[in-house]
Formats: sequence, C-alpha cells, structure tokens
Amino acid sequence: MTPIEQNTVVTAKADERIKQVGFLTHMMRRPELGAVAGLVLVVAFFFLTADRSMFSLSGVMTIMAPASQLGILAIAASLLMIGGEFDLSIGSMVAFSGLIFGAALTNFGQPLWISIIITMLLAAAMGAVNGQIVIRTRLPSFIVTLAFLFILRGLTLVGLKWATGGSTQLRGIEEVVGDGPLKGAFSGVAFQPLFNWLAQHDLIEKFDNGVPKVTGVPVSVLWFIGIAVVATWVLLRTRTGNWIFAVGGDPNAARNSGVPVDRVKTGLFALTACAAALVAIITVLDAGSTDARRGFQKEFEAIIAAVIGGSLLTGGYGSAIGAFFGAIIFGLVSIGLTYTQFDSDWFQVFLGSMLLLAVLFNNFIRRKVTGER
Amino acid sequence: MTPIEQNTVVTAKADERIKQVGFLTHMMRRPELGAVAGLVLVVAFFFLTADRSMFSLSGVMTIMAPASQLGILAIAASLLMIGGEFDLSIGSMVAFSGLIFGAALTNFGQPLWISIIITMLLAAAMGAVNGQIVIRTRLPSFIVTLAFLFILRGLTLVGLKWATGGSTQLRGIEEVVGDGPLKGAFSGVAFQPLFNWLAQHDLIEKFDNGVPKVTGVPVSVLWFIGIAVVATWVLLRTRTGNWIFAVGGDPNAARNSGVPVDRVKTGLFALTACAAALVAIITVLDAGSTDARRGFQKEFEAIIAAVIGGSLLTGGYGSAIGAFFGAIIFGLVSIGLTYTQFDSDWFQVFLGSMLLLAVLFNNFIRRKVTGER
Amino acid sequence: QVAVAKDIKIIAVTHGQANDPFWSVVKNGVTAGAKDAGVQVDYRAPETFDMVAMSQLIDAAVNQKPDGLIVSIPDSSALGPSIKKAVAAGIPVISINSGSDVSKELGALLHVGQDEYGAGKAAGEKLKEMGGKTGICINQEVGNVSLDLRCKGFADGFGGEVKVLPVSNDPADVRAKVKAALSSNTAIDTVMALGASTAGEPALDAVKDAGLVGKVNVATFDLSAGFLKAVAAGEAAFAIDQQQFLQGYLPVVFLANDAKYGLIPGGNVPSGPNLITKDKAAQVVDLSAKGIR
Amino acid sequence: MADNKVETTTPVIEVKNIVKHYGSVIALSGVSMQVSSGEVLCLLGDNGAGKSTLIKTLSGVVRPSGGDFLVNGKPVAFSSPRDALDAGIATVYQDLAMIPLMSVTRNFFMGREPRRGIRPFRYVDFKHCNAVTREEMQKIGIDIRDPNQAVGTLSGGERQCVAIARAVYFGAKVLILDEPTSALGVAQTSMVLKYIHQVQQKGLGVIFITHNVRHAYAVGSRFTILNRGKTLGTFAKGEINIDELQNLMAGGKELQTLSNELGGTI
Amino acid sequence: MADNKVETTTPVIEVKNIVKHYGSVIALSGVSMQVSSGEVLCLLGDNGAGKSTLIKTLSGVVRPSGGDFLVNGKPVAFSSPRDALDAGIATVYQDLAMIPLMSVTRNFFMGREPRRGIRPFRYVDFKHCNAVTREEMQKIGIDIRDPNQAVGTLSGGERQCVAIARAVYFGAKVLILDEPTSALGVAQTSMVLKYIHQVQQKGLGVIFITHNVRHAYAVGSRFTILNRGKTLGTFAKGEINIDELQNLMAGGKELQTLSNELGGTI
Ligand SMILES: Nc1ncnc2c1ncn2[C@@H]1O[C@H](COP(=O)(O)OP(=O)(O)OP(=O)(O)O)[C@@H](O)[C@H]1O
Ligand SMILES: Nc1ncnc2c1ncn2[C@@H]1O[C@H](COP(=O)(O)OP(=O)(O)OP(=O)(O)O)[C@@H](O)[C@H]1O
Ligand SMILES: [Mg+2]
Ligand SMILES: [Mg+2]
Repeated sequence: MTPIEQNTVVTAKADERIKQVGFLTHMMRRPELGAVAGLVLVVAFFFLTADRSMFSLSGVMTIMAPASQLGILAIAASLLMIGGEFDLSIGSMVAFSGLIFGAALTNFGQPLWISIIITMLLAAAMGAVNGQIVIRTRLPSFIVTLAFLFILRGLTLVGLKWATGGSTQLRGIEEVVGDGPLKGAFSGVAFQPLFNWLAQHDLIEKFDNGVPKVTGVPVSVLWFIGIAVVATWVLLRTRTGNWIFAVGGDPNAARNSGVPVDRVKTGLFALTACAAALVAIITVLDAGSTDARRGFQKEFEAIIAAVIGGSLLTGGYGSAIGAFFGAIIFGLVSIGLTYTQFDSDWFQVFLGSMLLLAVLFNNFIRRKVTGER
Repeated sequence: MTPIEQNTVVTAKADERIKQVGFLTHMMRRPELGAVAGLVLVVAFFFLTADRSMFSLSGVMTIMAPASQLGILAIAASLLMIGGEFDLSIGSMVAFSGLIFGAALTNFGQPLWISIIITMLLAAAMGAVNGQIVIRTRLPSFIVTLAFLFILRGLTLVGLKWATGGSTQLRGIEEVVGDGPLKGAFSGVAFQPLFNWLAQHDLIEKFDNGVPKVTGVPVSVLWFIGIAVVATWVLLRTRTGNWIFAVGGDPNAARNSGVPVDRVKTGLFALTACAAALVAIITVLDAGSTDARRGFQKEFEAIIAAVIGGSLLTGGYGSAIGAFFGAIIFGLVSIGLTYTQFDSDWFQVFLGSMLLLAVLFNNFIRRKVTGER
Repeated sequence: QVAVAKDIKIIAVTHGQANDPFWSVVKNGVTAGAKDAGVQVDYRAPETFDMVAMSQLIDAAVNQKPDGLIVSIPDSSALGPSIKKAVAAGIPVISINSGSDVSKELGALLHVGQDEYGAGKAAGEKLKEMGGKTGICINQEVGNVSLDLRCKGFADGFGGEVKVLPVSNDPADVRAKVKAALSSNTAIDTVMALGASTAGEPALDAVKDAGLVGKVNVATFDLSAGFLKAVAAGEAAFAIDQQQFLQGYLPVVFLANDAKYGLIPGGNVPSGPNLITKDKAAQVVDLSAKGIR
Repeated sequence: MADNKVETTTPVIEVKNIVKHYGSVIALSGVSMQVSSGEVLCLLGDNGAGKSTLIKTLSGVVRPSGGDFLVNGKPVAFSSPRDALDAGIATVYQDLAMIPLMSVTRNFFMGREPRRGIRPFRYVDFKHCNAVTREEMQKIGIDIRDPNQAVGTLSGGERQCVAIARAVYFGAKVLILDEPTSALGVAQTSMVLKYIHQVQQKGLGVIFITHNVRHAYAVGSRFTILNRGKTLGTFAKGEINIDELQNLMAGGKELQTLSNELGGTI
Repeated sequence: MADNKVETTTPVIEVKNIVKHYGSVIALSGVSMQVSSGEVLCLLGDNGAGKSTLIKTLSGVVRPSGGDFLVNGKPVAFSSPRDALDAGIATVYQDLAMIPLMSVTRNFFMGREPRRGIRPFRYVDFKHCNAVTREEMQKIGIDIRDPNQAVGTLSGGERQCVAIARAVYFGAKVLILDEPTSALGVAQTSMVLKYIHQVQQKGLGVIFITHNVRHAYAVGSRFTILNRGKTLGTFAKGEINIDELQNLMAGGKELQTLSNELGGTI
C-alpha cells in the first residue's frame, strides 16, 4: 500500500477536473494488487505445467512453509527499504541469532523463554548498532551492513566451533527444549484438532493409517500473516507509518518537518534484526539444530521479494502486503519447478525467467489499469 | 572524481565570500583521495601484522592479480552506478562469456581472435538487452538484472553440459589456443625481458634455478590500469562523461536538457557486460578451463569495491579512480589475511571489520579535511 | 639436516570453505595434525567454489615459502600452473581429496583421499543393491565440480533413473523441495543427499512428512550427528564417510616428518569410502558432533 | 473574449484543443493558443490552471492526450525534449531541469557540450566552459563564486539564473519561460525582463509565464489566460488594461475587498 | 542605517553576528537581526545574499559557525528542526519541506499527526485529516481535487500553499516564511498576505522573505536588508519609502535605466 490512500472521503461536490474511474481501476491502483497479478500469472503457469499434487492442501503447505520464513524477513526488509535503508546482514543475523539461541539453550542451559528474550534483545541491539553507525557516519547502509554480513557470519562460525568443540553444527536442541505452549508458538503446526477432525470426516487427504497428510498450519505461516497485517496497519494507519514513508521519501524534508529521522531509522534496523531472530528461532526449533550456513543469502531473497512486491530501492514507496505476495511468488517459483517435468539443469533459467515475467506482468497490468505513462 | 571539478580556473578577482584553503585540503576534497586514505590504513595494518613477504615484489603481484580482475568489473560497475543503474548479472556474465569463449575455441574450433570478437559481441548484446528491458519497462534495474543473474548462470550450466557432454567444467583450452601475440595480450605476464634482466642483475628476487620469482606484470594489471585511466578521462573530460553523471543525477532533468538518456544507459549496460567478458577471457586463458561457478558473486564484490571507492548507490556521484582503489583495498584485505597469523575461521570477521574500518577512515579523513558537514 | 619443529610451516589450500561442514572436519584434522607434529599450519580456502581465486591463494602460499603445501585439485587446468610453480620452487606438495588422477603428473609427492566420483559410485551401487530404481540426488551447490562428480558417480553406480534436485542451504527450502519431488513423482524410492546436515537431515524430515519412512531409502555423503541417529534408528540407509579428518591430519604429519627427517610414504593413501550403516552409526555420533567425523 | 488580431504570418507554435490527463486527473481540457515570431505571449492563470502542463507538452516533456500541435504550420509529435530542442524550442522549466550534484558549468552546457580534438579523442574544454559560464552569469547579474560549485548549493534565485542564462545563450526560435522571475531579486528580474525584450526584438517568439501582472504587462504583446484547464481568452496589449488583467488572472475571484485592505499594493 | 526603534520588550528571536561557512564558501559573515511579537520583519536582499541560510539557522536546519542566537532573551543552540518547532518557531522553507511521493494530507500533518485510540493501538484518523486538509487549503484559496493526491503531482503554487497552510494551521510563536508568495497566483498571494496580517494581529512574530517590494511594503513593520552575507541595515516602515526600499533590495545596483526602459513597472 502506498502513502497515497485510495479510499477518498466522498466529497460533497465532484470536481470537474477528475475523470470517473471504475472500482476495478481503483483497486488495481494499489501497488500490492499489481503483485497479485504477478501471483496469478505464476499460479496459472504452474496450473498448466505442474503436477496436480502441487495444488493439493499438502502441496500448498509445502510451499508456504519456506515462503513464510522468507516472507517474515521480506516484510521487515521492505519496511526498512521504505525507510530508505538496506540491511544486507539479515541472512547472517539469522545464523548468528540461531547460534545465540542454541547456545543459550544448550551450553548455558537457559529455559526457552529466557533464551528467546536473550536472542531478541541481542538481535535488536545489533540492529541498533548497525543503524547508529549508518546515522552517525552518514555512510550508505549498503556498505555498513555488508561489513556486518561478513562479521556476523564469521562470528557464527567461531561461536559454533566454540559451542560444540569443533563442529559447525549445534545439535540437541530438541532434547533440552522439551514440549510446551511456548514452543508451540514458534514451531510445529497449529490448528491440529481442526485438521484431525477434517481428516476424520474425509474433508482432507489422509494417510492409510488415518493421520491427515497435513496435520496443521505451520506456525511460521501464522506469524507471516500476522506480521503482514500488523505491518500494513502500522504503515497505513499510524504516525510511525507516516514517519517511515517520510524518512525514506526525503530525510531532509522529514527532519525539517520535525520527524525524528534518526530514531525511526534505528528502530527499523532493530526491527529487521528482530525479524531475522524470529526466523532463526522458528527454524532452530523446527530443525532441532543450527549450523554455520543458516540464512545464507536470505538478505538477497528478502530484497528480491520486497522488490517484486513493488517497494522502491530508493525508499519512500512500497508496502508490506506487496512483500507478502512477493515472498509467496518467490517461494512458489523456486519450489514449483520441482513439480514440473523440466530438466533441473534449467532451474536457474526458469527461476530468472519467471521472476522477470511476474514483475513484467505486474507492471504491465498496473500501467494498463492506471492509464498512460 | 566528481562532476564538480576542483581545479578552478584562476579568476581575476578573488571573491570575498570564499575562504582560502590549502593545497592539501584541496586535494583531499576529491573523493578518490579519500579512498587512498582507506588504502593507507589497510596497508599500515598489514605492515604491522603480516609476513614481510607480503610486501615483496612477488607478494604485491599476488595481490594485484585478483585485485585487477575485480577492478575491471568494479570500474565498469561504478560507471553504471554513476549512471544510476545496477548490474547484478556481472558475475553470471563472466561465467556465460567464459562458456561462449571456451565453446567457440574448442567445440567450434574458431581461432582466438574470432572467439574473442564473438564473446565480446554477444556480451555487449546481452548487456544492451538488459538495458533495453530496464528502459522500456521502467522496472528497477535491480530486479531485471537479477533475473539475468539467474538466467545466465543457468544457461551456463546447460551450455557447459552440452559442450562437454555432461560435465560442468570445460577444459583443454590451452591446447587449442596455442601461443601468439594475441594470447599474450589477454593472459600471462608482460615485460618478461625486463624482469629477466632485473633478476640477472640481482635487482629482484629469484628462485634457486635463476628464474625470477616474478616473471613479469600480469597483463590483467595492465588492462586494469588502462581501463581506469580511460574511464577517468571519459568521465571528467568528455561529453559522454557529462551525460553519465547527468542520467544518474536526475534522469528527468537530463532528458529535459536534451541528453539521450536511454542511449547512455544502454551503452553503460553493454559496457559493463563487455568488462565481464574481458575478465572471462583473461581468466579462461589464464586457467585454461572454465566452469559453472566462475565469477560467482563477483557482481557483489564489484559493487563493494565501487562503494568503497566513494560511488553513490543512488547514482550521479562517483569516480573510476575510486573504484580502482576500492578494488585494491578489497583484494588486499581478502588476500592479506593469508599472510598473517590469524586463524582462517576468523577470516570473515576480519574481512568485514577491515572493510568497515577502511570506509570509516576514508570518511573521517574526508570530513576532517573538508570542514564541517 | 634436522629442522627445529616449531619453525616448520605448512600451508593447506583447499576449495572448501571453513564453514562447510565437510571441510570444517578436514580443517579440524589439519589442526590436530599440527598439534601432534608440533608444526605450524595455515588453512586457507576461497570464499566460494572459485578456481581462479584458489589458484591465487596457492600463489600467495608459494610466495611465503612454506616447508610443505597441501592442496586439493578439483580443476587441474586452472590449478596446475600454480602447483607446478610450487614444485619448481622446491616446496613439497601433497594433494588431498580430489585430483588423485593428476596428482603425480603435477609433481605432488602423494595423494590422500578418495575421489568424489568413486565415493558416489560406491554409494550408488549400494543403493541399487538395496532395491532402488528411481532416485534423486540433492545438490546444494550446483556447479561445484566436486559435488557434481558425487552426483555423477551416484548416477553411474545406481544405474536406474536419477534426477538432480538443486537446492539452497536453507533447511526449510530443502525440505519443501524434497517433499515436492516425492509427491510429484511417486516412483522415487531413493534419495541421495550430498551433505549430511545441509541436505540429508531436511531430506529425512521431508520423507517423514510424506509418510514414506521405510519406503524410501535416504543416504548421504558425509556425517552429521542427526543423520547418524536416524541411521541407527533405521530411518535412513547409510552415510558415506570419506574420513576426511585423515585428509587433513595425515598430510600435515607426513610433511612434518619430511621436513624434519626427510621421511615420506611411498604411495597414495586412500582415506575412504567407509559406509556407515545401522550397526556402526551409534558409535560415530559423538565424534561427529565434535567435528572429527 | 476572442482573439481579434488577425495574424499575417503562420504562427511558430500553434496548439488547438490540447487535452492532457494524468490518470484520472484532467490537467488540460481543451486549450488553444499560438505564438508568432517577434511577439511575447504571456500565459497567465491561477495556481493549478495548467500553465506548466501546457508548456511541458510544447517542449516534449509530456505527450498530450489529444489535440493538435503545429510548429510553423506543420503538425508535430515530439517524443522527447531533444526533439523540441532540435525544432528550436528552448524551455526554462519551473521545476528546473538541473542536476543538483553537478557543477554550474556542467549544468550550463548539459546536452550541448562543445567538443574539441579529433575522434575518438574528442573532449570538452571545461576551462573554456567555465569562463563562458561565469561570463554569461555575470551578464544576468549574478557573480558566481566558482563555476565548479555544485548547482545544489546555489540559492534558489541563482539556480533560476543559470537556467535562464543557459536557454538564452544557446538561442532558439521560441523561448519558453515558466515563472522565470518568481525567485529572482529586483536586479535579476530587471535583467530577465530586459532579455525577453531583446529576444523579442531579434524576432524570436517568447512564451512567458508569470503571476506578476506588472511583469506581464511590461513585456507582453498578447495575454492568454487559463483557468482550470481551459482557455479563458486571449487579449492583445491594447485591448486590456492592467487592472482588468489582474482580475482575470485571479480567475475572476473577488479580490477587491482583500486588495483594498492591504492598500491595493499586490 | 541603524535601527532607531527602541524595543520595550525582549525580542522573541535575536541573532547577533551570525556566521555560516559551507566548507570554503562563506554564506553569512556576521548578520544581526531581531524580531518581536506582533511585528512582521521583512528580510530583503539580492539572490544569494544569505536570506535562506539565515532562516535555516533560526529553524535549526543548519548550525551556525559562529555568533549568538537568543530566543526570548535566552541563548539557544538547536540541534534539529524539531527543537525549533518545540520552541515555537514554524518555518515555510523555500525548497519546500515536502515529500513528493506522499499525499497532501500526510504531508500536511507530517511530524504532528493527531492520534486516536489507546496505546499501543493508537492510530491516525486519516479521514478526519483529509477533511481538515481540504478545509485549510480551501481557506487559502486552493480547491484541491483530492487530499490523497501525491504532493509531487501538485503544481508549484499548490505545493507552496500546502506548506503555508500547514505552518499557519499548527500555529507558533514565530512564523518564518521564505519567499512564500513567489510561486503564487494573484488570489493566493492576497490570501497569504492577509494571513500574515492576521497572524501579526494575534501577536505572533513573523519573518517574511520576499523579492516583491510591494508585498513587503504591504505587510512589513520593519525591513532588514542583507547583501553578500552581511546586514546592510534595518529600517522601520515610517523611515523609508517604497522606492528607496526597491533600490536597497537590489543591493544598490543601477536600476534606473533598466526600469525606465520597461516603464518603471517592475
Ligand atoms: N504528474 C501529475 N499527476 C497528476 N496530476 C498532475 C500532474 N502534474 C500536474 N498535475 C495537476 O494538473 C494541474 C495543473 O498543473 P500545472 O503544474 O500545469 O499548473 P500551473 O498552472 O503550472 O500552476 P502553478 O502556477 O501553480 O505553477 C494541477 O492541479 C496538478 O495538480
Ligand atoms: N550547502 C551549501 N554549500 C555551499 N554553498 C552554499 C550552500 N547553501 C548555500 N550556499 C551559498 O550561500 C549563499 C547564500 O545562499 P542563500 O540560499 O542563503 O541565498 P538567498 O539569500 O536565500 O538567495 P535567494 O533569494 O536566491 O533564495 C549562496 O551564494 C549559495 O551559493
Ligand atoms: Mg506551474
Ligand atoms: Mg533563498
């Protein structure tokens, strides 16, 4: 969604200098609905070429799990991009937070809730450091966070070797965590009873032993949706949202209007780091382990998703919903090929072409609908 | 160097509204001399921590070889960045051009000069396609060239498997090329007689068998220096240079002033692709082989070098000389660590910290010298 | 001509990054060898699978005149000249892991390791023996020649239909892709992963998700504690151990002895393959968790 | 309300019923006007009347959604500002066509850099360009400190002067000026008005947009008035006096009370 | 040349010998001025004289390189425009503090968004804000099509009106206006001048920058003239007539000939 709201208050007298537009045109003006067009294209493509199992309930869940993890990062990245900055250290932050979380649980034997708090606080602090360096030095965030990409990735390796005594994989997290409602909030699936009930009534597919093929909605998907909703609300309906658009659109103008630019940017960096930490916690609890390569190039994918979703790299424009659909498109394209008959050597050609097509189509539709230019 | 020249014509009457500044301040105003400050810092660091052999003639050549290959890409990338666009497909273009070049030589049995021309033309065409898509669709170049990152990398894989009958490595190029002056222009070392003479007169180190340790200057270094000089001249002293700054600074304003924005941008994309092809030719001839991972993440490193060298990611500002020093800093830091006693687990921490320090120092010096703000 | 041990400096240059699970074990071997032999060793590798960068690292190593050089040779064309330069400079060279075929030719003293193709072939044959007909090979780094060779060896040994599944380093992505492959092609009965923790463990999860435990054989290159537990529990078929710890450890000791006393073994040392199946898995888990196996 | 003056020559620029939509916004809904050699056409109108949009269609920056556009009697369709420049139409835009990070000289010669030397070694003699820039700026009354200063660091008025000096220096058949004097000081304004007068004497056509009725009346030969995207009418200088003009410019709004309160000095 | 009017109250804003350097550029080399409640101080001067730089130091955008700055008699050092806003100094900048991609409403309320609801669910009622914006713009004579239109698509004058309406709406102790009327049409200009008058009546201090001597004379109580970074002098309204002021504004340049040529209408 954009800072330019579309749902205008109905004004008393219509202005003769405004053409009437239809409801559809009105809706399509929203940049995130352009991303929906891209999604539709991609889905249509797979509908024609892929195995039917891709569109079964379990196929959809299979795609949503990685897409939601990417999406959490992408939404945070797009907020930061709207605010005019980049964070290239997201991927490394996932690995680093994973290490902190894993070490807190195993090496230091902390309970889950303390470990989560420690991880989040540390991530927020690192993000704030990133932000403060960018603000104080006025260096581009690209180069500052790039340095942190390397530094955090390196620290993760060193830390893992220290924590495990020589391995690059930290294990045994499942054993120390045990089960509990808090764990359930970060890993596994939700709505299990519902899915069981559906399976019993043959409303969804099940295995021969009666267990439903899909036992529930992965919690990461719920987080993903929740974060998309909250981020959208913040962007469009709150003062903070207004400030985010402003600092990205023109930091000087924003500062001159009394917006605390530095505070907003630092907050966004901290938020992005926290999103990375959340993804780290989810994946570590799901996989029961963490390793030195976690989150590799995720910063890249997150930015891709945000850009597919219509965010401008130069700041000041974009939406959380766009990033939401961007992440789904990216997940769909990268997993989808597996369901088709194409030779896997062509994977990257395919991925690239689909991304390009999705964005072109999105752009084409938007231009068609909003008129010339 | 910046569009704002520093070597002012001496005006008849001095203006009372200008403070007098010293020569040093005057020099340091140039952004590329800020990059030199970063280089000095990094060299000083290694001087204190690294093995002395790093600063021997052969040590310097060892660093310059990779730095020059990166540097050729970085200079092209920085011209493109000044022109307001990105090219993320540089690295994949290196691999793709390597494949074309290798296949032309081996599979099609073309002579070297034809292979070089084919490679260059094809690269330029691909670059122009990139550029045209960006211009026609008005999509950000980030997303368009990202698609080409995947597509070209994928095509390289497919092509290599086709050319070799199943392997991802194409070998035997040395055999079909043979020797000749043209090969000498793209691979090996130059000034060999001079270095032999120097070795005979014990002016440079030699092995026990009398062969000089350094047999010459790698030709890639000569290309690197040559390209830096030409690019600097073009940027600062020609109409084309003026247009590059203009299209990056404000494409609308440039268009309104009659600058052919689309032509300039397309040219820059083609140029960047040609730089990638040049690096491909140099590395393929040097290594005698090419594989599917050539040039992996080089686009990233090239942008890093350009940014260290003071180019703005938002376009309109930067210099070729800055990218020149940026590439040397990056090469120095990444090879330099092997001359020190640090454990390689710390490599990334070290790389990140050094990058950050170099840019911070560069920035600090520049701000100190140019006065407040 | 007995040298003082602590002045002996050996440099290892490989194509595997320090954070790659396989190569981190090699590095641990190198470190242990250095400690045992009382010499100083540096381990270096390019940041990605990059032959040009690797040859430059070898050049940089030669420039420091070490008492011994350990290299892996995944591309003899690209690395050959640099290795020859080292030999010409009088530096003893031992090759490890890949390049057993060209090792002698380039002037290396000997080769420690087992080539990737051979290991893949052995695994393929074993899985064929276990009744596999249709397989997938999960490659987390397509274009990395040594991983491509593993897949190729597997395909050749396996004989049946084999499809390569390119994945990333992200467990969620691997898991989803394997699950997608299993559900779109129900004929698949064999899954070969090229790395235990990055590809093997998520592949196991995917097989569990798809409810195919026991129906699909999962095997992996290299070891990880998690995967070994699954092997011990009978959920996975086996893991192929190249005993890469030795690929790091032995050359250091050999080169140290060469420098000290001029002693060196007369031939190549095969370090693997060693198939870890259900019976052996339990013993190896702890060592794997410490980065030794 | 109609244009009573019958033209003997074909006008240099003539537009008929030009329409321009931006998405759902209608910026121009049928505007006609013409300008001949040797005359100064003042384009007047309230804020948002569509003056800038109209001249942007004339200079090739935006393409009209409908209507006819004739240059020297022949219909044209510019696809870029370069086409307009080539057709002899030079424009000073309200939102200046300047690149803030670049030096005054480089902006001054943007798009028309003089070159020396032989191909492929042709270069731009920036020393010479600096001298020209300094001189031309001096002519318009601005003593710039340093032609290498970035345009972004100039004051609003100085920047406007660079744009005007540039358009004048490179000459043209038609000169379009969109509110050129609004940011200028008294001295610079006089200079610009004098320039317009000179340019007109030389036989060029000038389109001059301003909100200052005195400036318009001082140099204009005819006055075309826009209101909410439509032409209200065109008047020759003799047909209208300054107060009537003032009233029309405000779009017929009731100004008397206001003006009186402040002593009629606006 | 000296300020003869003895102030009985402490001035709201007083600066003494303010100096500002940008690198080697000296923008202000010792400027003094003051403004009290209930008066309109006109800041006049040639292009590049340093007027905008001076008011940027007053509003916390740039930090002065030297000199004293007193608010209500107490020395202050603003580190950001927010400090100045908090101290009751509202500014309309010449290079507008607007974000082109954002809507008129969002720009209007920027930095001072009214919030509803309870923590942490406080939100901005943009419907209400839209209505306020439309109304305030109407007051200044601009009938905006849609408060959700991006500011970047407004005409130059419309944009200026948003900035002025915003500053006036949020009120302050001192209102600084940097060439507010330069892009405005006749009707809008009258509105703004009337506003300035009203604001002054309410007892606020106003600093008003303009190049139009008539506008200045219509509302100003005192006139401070800058030239090349220095104060040339301050005059109360009674001490100087409109022609003398005009001459001083041009920095003493010889205007007579020019002006006469064009009929003295500038
Ligand atoms: N790109 C655009 N998108 C949407 N609306 C636009 C765009 N450009 C201009 N407009 C609208 O068109 C109308 C005419 O604008 P224009 O700039 O031509 O006015 P103007 O007569 O030059 O006014 P001013 O005297 O204030 O400069 C304005 O109401 C403006 O809001
Ligand atoms: N950031 C900057 N860097 C360098 N010089 C600057 C900068 N900002 C302003 N200047 C210079 O300082 C001088 C004063 O500029 P200022 O904008 O204050 O003038 P002004 O009086 O507002 O002029 P105008 O009436 O044209 O708006 C100008 O000559 C300008 O070139
Ligand atoms: Mg206008
Ligand atoms: Mg000003």
